[in-house]
Amino acid sequence: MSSHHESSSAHPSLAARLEKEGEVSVADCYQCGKCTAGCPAAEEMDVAPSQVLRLLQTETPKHEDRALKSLSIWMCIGCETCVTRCPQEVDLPRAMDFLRQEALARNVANQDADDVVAFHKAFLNSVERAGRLFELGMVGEYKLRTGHFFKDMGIAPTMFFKGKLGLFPHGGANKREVADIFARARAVKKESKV
Amino acid sequence: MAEQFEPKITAFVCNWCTYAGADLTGTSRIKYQSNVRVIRLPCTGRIDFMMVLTAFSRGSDGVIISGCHPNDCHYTSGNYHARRRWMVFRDLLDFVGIDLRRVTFSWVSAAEGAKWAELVNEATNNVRALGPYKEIQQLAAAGID
Amino acid sequence: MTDVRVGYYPGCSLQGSSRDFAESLHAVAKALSIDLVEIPEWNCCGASSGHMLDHLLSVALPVNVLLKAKKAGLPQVMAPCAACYNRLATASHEIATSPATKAQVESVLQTSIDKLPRVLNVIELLAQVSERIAPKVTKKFEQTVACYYGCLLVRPAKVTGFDRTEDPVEMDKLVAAVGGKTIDWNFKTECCGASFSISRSSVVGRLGARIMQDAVKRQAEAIVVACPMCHSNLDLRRGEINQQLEHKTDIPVLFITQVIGLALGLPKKKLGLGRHFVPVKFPPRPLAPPAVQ
Amino acid sequence: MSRIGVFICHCGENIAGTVDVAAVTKAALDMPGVVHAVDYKYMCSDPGQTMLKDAIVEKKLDGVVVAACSPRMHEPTFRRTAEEGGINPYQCEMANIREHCSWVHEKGAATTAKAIDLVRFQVEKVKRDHPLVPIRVPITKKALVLGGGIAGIQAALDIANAGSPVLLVEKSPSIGGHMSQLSETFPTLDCSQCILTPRMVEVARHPLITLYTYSELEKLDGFIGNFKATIRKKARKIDEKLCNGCGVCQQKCPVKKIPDEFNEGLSNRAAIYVPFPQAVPNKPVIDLANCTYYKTGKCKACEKLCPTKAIRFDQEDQIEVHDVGAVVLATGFKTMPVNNFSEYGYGKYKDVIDGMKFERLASASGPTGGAMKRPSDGKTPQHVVFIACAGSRDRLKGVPYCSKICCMYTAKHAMLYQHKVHGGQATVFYMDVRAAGKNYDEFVRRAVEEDGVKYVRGRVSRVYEDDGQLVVKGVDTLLGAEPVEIRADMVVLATAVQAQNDAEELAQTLHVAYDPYKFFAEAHPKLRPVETNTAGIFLAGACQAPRDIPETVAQASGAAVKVAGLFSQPELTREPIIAVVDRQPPPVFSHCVGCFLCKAACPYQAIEEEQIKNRNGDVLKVVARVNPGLCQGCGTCVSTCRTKAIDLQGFSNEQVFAELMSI
Ligand SMILES: Cc1cc2nc3c(=O)[nH]c(=O)nc-3n(C[C@H](O)[C@H](O)[C@H](O)COP(=O)(O)OP(=O)(O)OC[C@H]3O[C@@H](n4cnc5c(N)ncnc54)[C@H](O)[C@@H]3O)c2cc1C
Ligand SMILES: Cc1cc2nc3c(=O)[nH]c(=O)nc-3n(C[C@H](O)[C@H](O)[C@H](O)COP(=O)(O)OP(=O)(O)OC[C@H]3O[C@@H](n4cnc5c(N)ncnc54)[C@H](O)[C@@H]3O)c2cc1C
Ligand code: SF4
Ligand code: SF4
Ligand code: SF4
Ligand code: SF4
Ligand code: SF4
Ligand code: SF4
Ligand code: SF4
Ligand code: SF4
Repeated sequence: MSSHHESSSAHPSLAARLEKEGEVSVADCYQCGKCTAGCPAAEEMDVAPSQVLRLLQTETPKHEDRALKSLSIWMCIGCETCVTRCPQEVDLPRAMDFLRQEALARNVANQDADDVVAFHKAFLNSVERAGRLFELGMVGEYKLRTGHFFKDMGIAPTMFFKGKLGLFPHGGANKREVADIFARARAVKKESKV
Repeated sequence: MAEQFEPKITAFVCNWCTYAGADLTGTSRIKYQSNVRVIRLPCTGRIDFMMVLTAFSRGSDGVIISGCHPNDCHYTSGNYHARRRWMVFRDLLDFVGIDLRRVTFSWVSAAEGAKWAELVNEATNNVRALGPYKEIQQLAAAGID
Repeated sequence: MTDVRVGYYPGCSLQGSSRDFAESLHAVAKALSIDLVEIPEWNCCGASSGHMLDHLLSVALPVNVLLKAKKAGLPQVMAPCAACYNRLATASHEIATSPATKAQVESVLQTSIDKLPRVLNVIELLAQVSERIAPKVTKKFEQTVACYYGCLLVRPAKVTGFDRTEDPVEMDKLVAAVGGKTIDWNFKTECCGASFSISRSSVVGRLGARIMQDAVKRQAEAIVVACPMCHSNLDLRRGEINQQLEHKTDIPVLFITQVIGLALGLPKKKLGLGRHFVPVKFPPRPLAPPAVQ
Repeated sequence: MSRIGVFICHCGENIAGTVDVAAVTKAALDMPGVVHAVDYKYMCSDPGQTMLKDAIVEKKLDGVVVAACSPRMHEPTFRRTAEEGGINPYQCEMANIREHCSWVHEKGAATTAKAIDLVRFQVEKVKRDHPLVPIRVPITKKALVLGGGIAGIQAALDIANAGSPVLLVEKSPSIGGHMSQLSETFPTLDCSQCILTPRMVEVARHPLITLYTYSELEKLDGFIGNFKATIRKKARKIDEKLCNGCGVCQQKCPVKKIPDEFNEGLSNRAAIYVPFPQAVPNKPVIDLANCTYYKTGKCKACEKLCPTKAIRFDQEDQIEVHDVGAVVLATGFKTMPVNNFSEYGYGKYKDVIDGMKFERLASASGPTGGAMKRPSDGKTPQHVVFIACAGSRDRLKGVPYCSKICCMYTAKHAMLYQHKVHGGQATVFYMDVRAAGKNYDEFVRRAVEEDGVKYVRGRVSRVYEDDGQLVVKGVDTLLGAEPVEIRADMVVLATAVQAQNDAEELAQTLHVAYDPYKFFAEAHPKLRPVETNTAGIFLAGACQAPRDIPETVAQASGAAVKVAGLFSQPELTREPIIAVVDRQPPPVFSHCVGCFLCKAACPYQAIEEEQIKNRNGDVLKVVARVNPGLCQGCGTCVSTCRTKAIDLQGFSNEQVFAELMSI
């Protein structure tokens, strides 16, 4: 029997956690679809943004899984169009952030989004190492992670010759300090989980 | 068997909600303990601090204050005033040394006959467990009122 | 003219792929007596990757920047990149509205946080000194352009509190101040794909195409932007965009600082105009109105 | 010296079966002040009441206590009996030994002891009862109706037809309100003006109705039955008695390009104008902001050409003060302005219109004669998109409530459009269809099933213009939230119904409560829907909440009946359970120290400041005074007063404390 709108109390539902950790009230969404109607990325998504919230509203593992495994959460650009217009002021981009992080934590991120995940990881790694983004380094790591090696060969040389692509990481940031911030953020998150 | 202590409870209730609710308890023949004595007032807004003190000094072991639910007050905002004053009340009662466990605040509407019976029973049992309110009566005898 | 002193947060792309923005910004700031004080030892704000993958970092990194600015005695901080601006403003907003996040960030940064410096975008900063611009114009910028604000400059309204959310006008006013004309169009704030530039350039192509199409249809001779990501998506990615368009377009994409710089008569080289992918050139203008046919 | 009689009722077995009534009687006789006590089988029966009357006379009683059922049941009965026996009715009290005693406790000594206590409380109380007289207040049998929309018109006619004079005050130059602008009305599609105009004329002709158009209420003093209304008649700059409504002035006025309010800006009017042809009264008004003469000192064309010489450039506003006994508030609503919709273009696209504009486009008396022509270029729109809940149910826009009428009028609009434009297509974006009225859902279904209107469930995110067409970006949530893009020729927003801009100010002038959205608040949401919390002020129509015409009219008639009921009494009598502030001989005058804590606490604004003056008119002291017309007897003031200068009749400090002392 599928138990719609039911969740075991041992594991709080994603909606409940979002309410608590993300300060987004999933129940406030009344499924008007205005977010989806204005979303620039809806075309790339397998589940419409409003439907992602609907899946969470059921508070059933089956539907929560579908949300976590969706491509949509990786296709959201974070442009904030939806929350700007939502009549119920539901912070959908924040919910998307939460779902992405949860999908990674559970290791269920959609494989079609590997490249997107790789990009964000490469970006943050670059920042963690240097305190600031080293674009060429980041692109390099991204390409290693995804194998999309030749994709941007077309523009890279132009960028280089126009002085837009530095060959060396920028100095200036306090690398130590930033690395510490990353480390402590991990610790604080771990703490709040227990 | 030693005789059980029977507390005296004085209830201040408003005419429109709780008094009517207690009437409904009667018409529904719901039984409750007979320790309570009701003082009927137009509104909980009419209750003042001295009334509660007097009730104790005259031998009450417990007091119930009950009126309309917020928003349902017959007099629009009377019970808001009452509620706001209750906060002050509590502090004052505390200040003069009244044991706050002996004062029960509640809302009982005209439709809540059963709730009135529960309220009285609960307050009576609580106060019975606390025993007679000797301290205040001694103070009263010494003349605080 | 007294100098306007403001904390400056270049952000990573102004050091890298958007050097043209940085160059023109500095040139214009100098001309308008704005003293851009770079925040010492600033770090990356985490950009979209930060908030997408790690909420706590996405607040902690920008707040660290703002705390450094505060320590340097800077009451306001200008972030020229719209994405950085949005991260800084959002982090500030979260600290003000979510005590739980604030507490977590405090323990990550190991300091207590009170009032943070005000966060400005480049348009807001220029608007503050707008009356200085017109008197210094040496060569009117006579083009008709489409001001493209993108998404992160104006949204969400409760965080940025900047301009009219759905139909901003502040950049249009700046262009008008140097003699330019701006078109009324529909894609002022429509998203261009932002950080998908590398991982999903097809998305950027599709979204960029719609934007370019409307601007060209309404006779814009250039797009003016105030964000390095908007710039690279519309300039660097012109190839992908043109693949989606029936009528290919070669109108250039300028930073607002470049437009102002041109009008102030600053040398092109100092404005980084040579670094664009789509060359900055405008069709010659007839001296007299064309004869009626 | 009290002589109290106590009467204990058996209520058959109801009381006597549980309580030892004989013991109660015996105990009562021992209470100080009690000179007589008896028990009887049924006190409320005729013999029981006769017994009470006789005892009062024979035993020379000056107070009685009836120990029986709840006072909420029989207090009026026994008070009347006591009065017949020759004492003041307010010197009769009841001890509730049935509902509060015999019915809720077991038979036994404790229950009897409680009954005795309850009797003792009332004996102590009755000894301190003062004779009271019901309060009598005269009533001015004339009503003030504020607002001349359908609500005000209906209320005024009903009150006048019941025989009382009415002052009808309307802010704008004509009565009629929103209904006069409507084309056809749901759910019957009858022409609005056809049903409204006769009523407007009836108002004008009714001998008992005095019409004040272009007028406003400045001030309202007093209380139920005795209000004083100050009315400002704004200067029309026309002598209404002379003007015959020929219309020459508005034809000849050189200023012609003022957007016409009645047609929602779809046409123009002159600087001197009658708002619409069927206006009541059919007299023009000069719009000072646009008249050339008032701007430059030159013109006066209207004055020269008026055949009756009715123009009065020197006319001033007039202030009139009237006594009225009741007020009906019927000031209606406004709709959310379209420039609140940033995502739909801030009102800058001419073909994005609101429902009211659509009414004018669809109206046979409108600027297009009822032909569907869009505002931008007069072309017939081939595809029209209607957006329901525009601004309603939208926290972001500050209107979380449902506007209630728009589902219905949107269905009407779509239907009218399909009737007028053959081959055209109407699409409605909606969230829910709320059509809960008689024949309402059938009406909406007809739009879909017979007229081919397409309903799409979902909100529209954005409207923009492209190649002279409007692009509507919506979504179909019934297709799994699939984005829908429609190229439309016209978009109609069913904008939210909101309270009038001046509603809060007006509520404060009248001392009536209002909700967070500035709609006037009813006294009870279910049982007193047409009354306000201020006695004598009633509500009708959309000033209370969004309403359609049938509901508005029903409520207006309800308010009128309340007024007529009030006016049918010779005077107001009320229970004298009210507060009074004590008065003492000079030089004390009163124990009141003028702190006015009571005034702040009173929920009915019943407490006033009174200046006590000497013969020279010097103010000696300022003290509180309770207005008996406004006081409802809650007693909140009494518990607030620190000097015990204010007391509540019937529940005085003395009485309550006497009860408590006898615990
Ligand atoms: C687009 C649209 C279509 C509609 N279609 C229908 C329909 O088909 N069927 C239907 O049943 N209902 C319809 N309605 C609803 C209908 O208009 C209202 O139910 C009705 O007008 C309410 O009447 P009212 O008298 O309460 O308010 P109003 O019509 O607003 O009248 C209030 C009057 O009070 C005056 N006034 C305001 N303030 C003051 C003041 N301070 N002093 C003096 N006078 C004042 C105003 O000038 C106005 O004349 C529609 C509404 C809209 C917006
Ligand atoms: C399940 C349910 C829940 C509801 N909940 C709410 C709610 O929460 N809030 C709300 O506002 N409304 C609620 N309602 C609606 C509410 O019950 C009605 O609005 C209300 O009862 C209507 O009152 P009435 O007097 O018109 O009719 P009724 O209550 O039906 O009274 C009609 C009376 O007339 C008598 N009668 C019938 N025929 C004759 C005859 N020929 N001669 C003499 N007497 C006759 C009947 O015996 C009856 O006493 C609810 C309704 C239902 C069904
Ligand atoms: S716009 Fe808001 S309420 Fe509507 S579906 Fe999206 S999140 Fe839900
Ligand atoms: S933030 Fe994400 S979901 Fe919202 S509109 Fe932008 S892309 Fe769509
Ligand atoms: S011309 Fe004179 S009489 Fe005729 S409508 Fe005008 S004011 Fe009245
Ligand atoms: S005086 Fe004013 S109202 Fe009269 S005709 Fe001239 S402009 Fe019109
Ligand atoms: S009546 Fe219908 S259209 Fe109007 S607010 Fe309510 S649900 Fe929306
Ligand atoms: S029939 Fe009842 S449940 Fe169904 S829509 Fe109407 S009011 Fe709602
Ligand atoms: S609270 Fe008492 S003393 Fe103060 S103004 Fe009122 S009546 Fe007078
Ligand atoms: S008894 Fe109540 S209504 Fe009367 S004056 Fe006092 S507070 Fe006001």
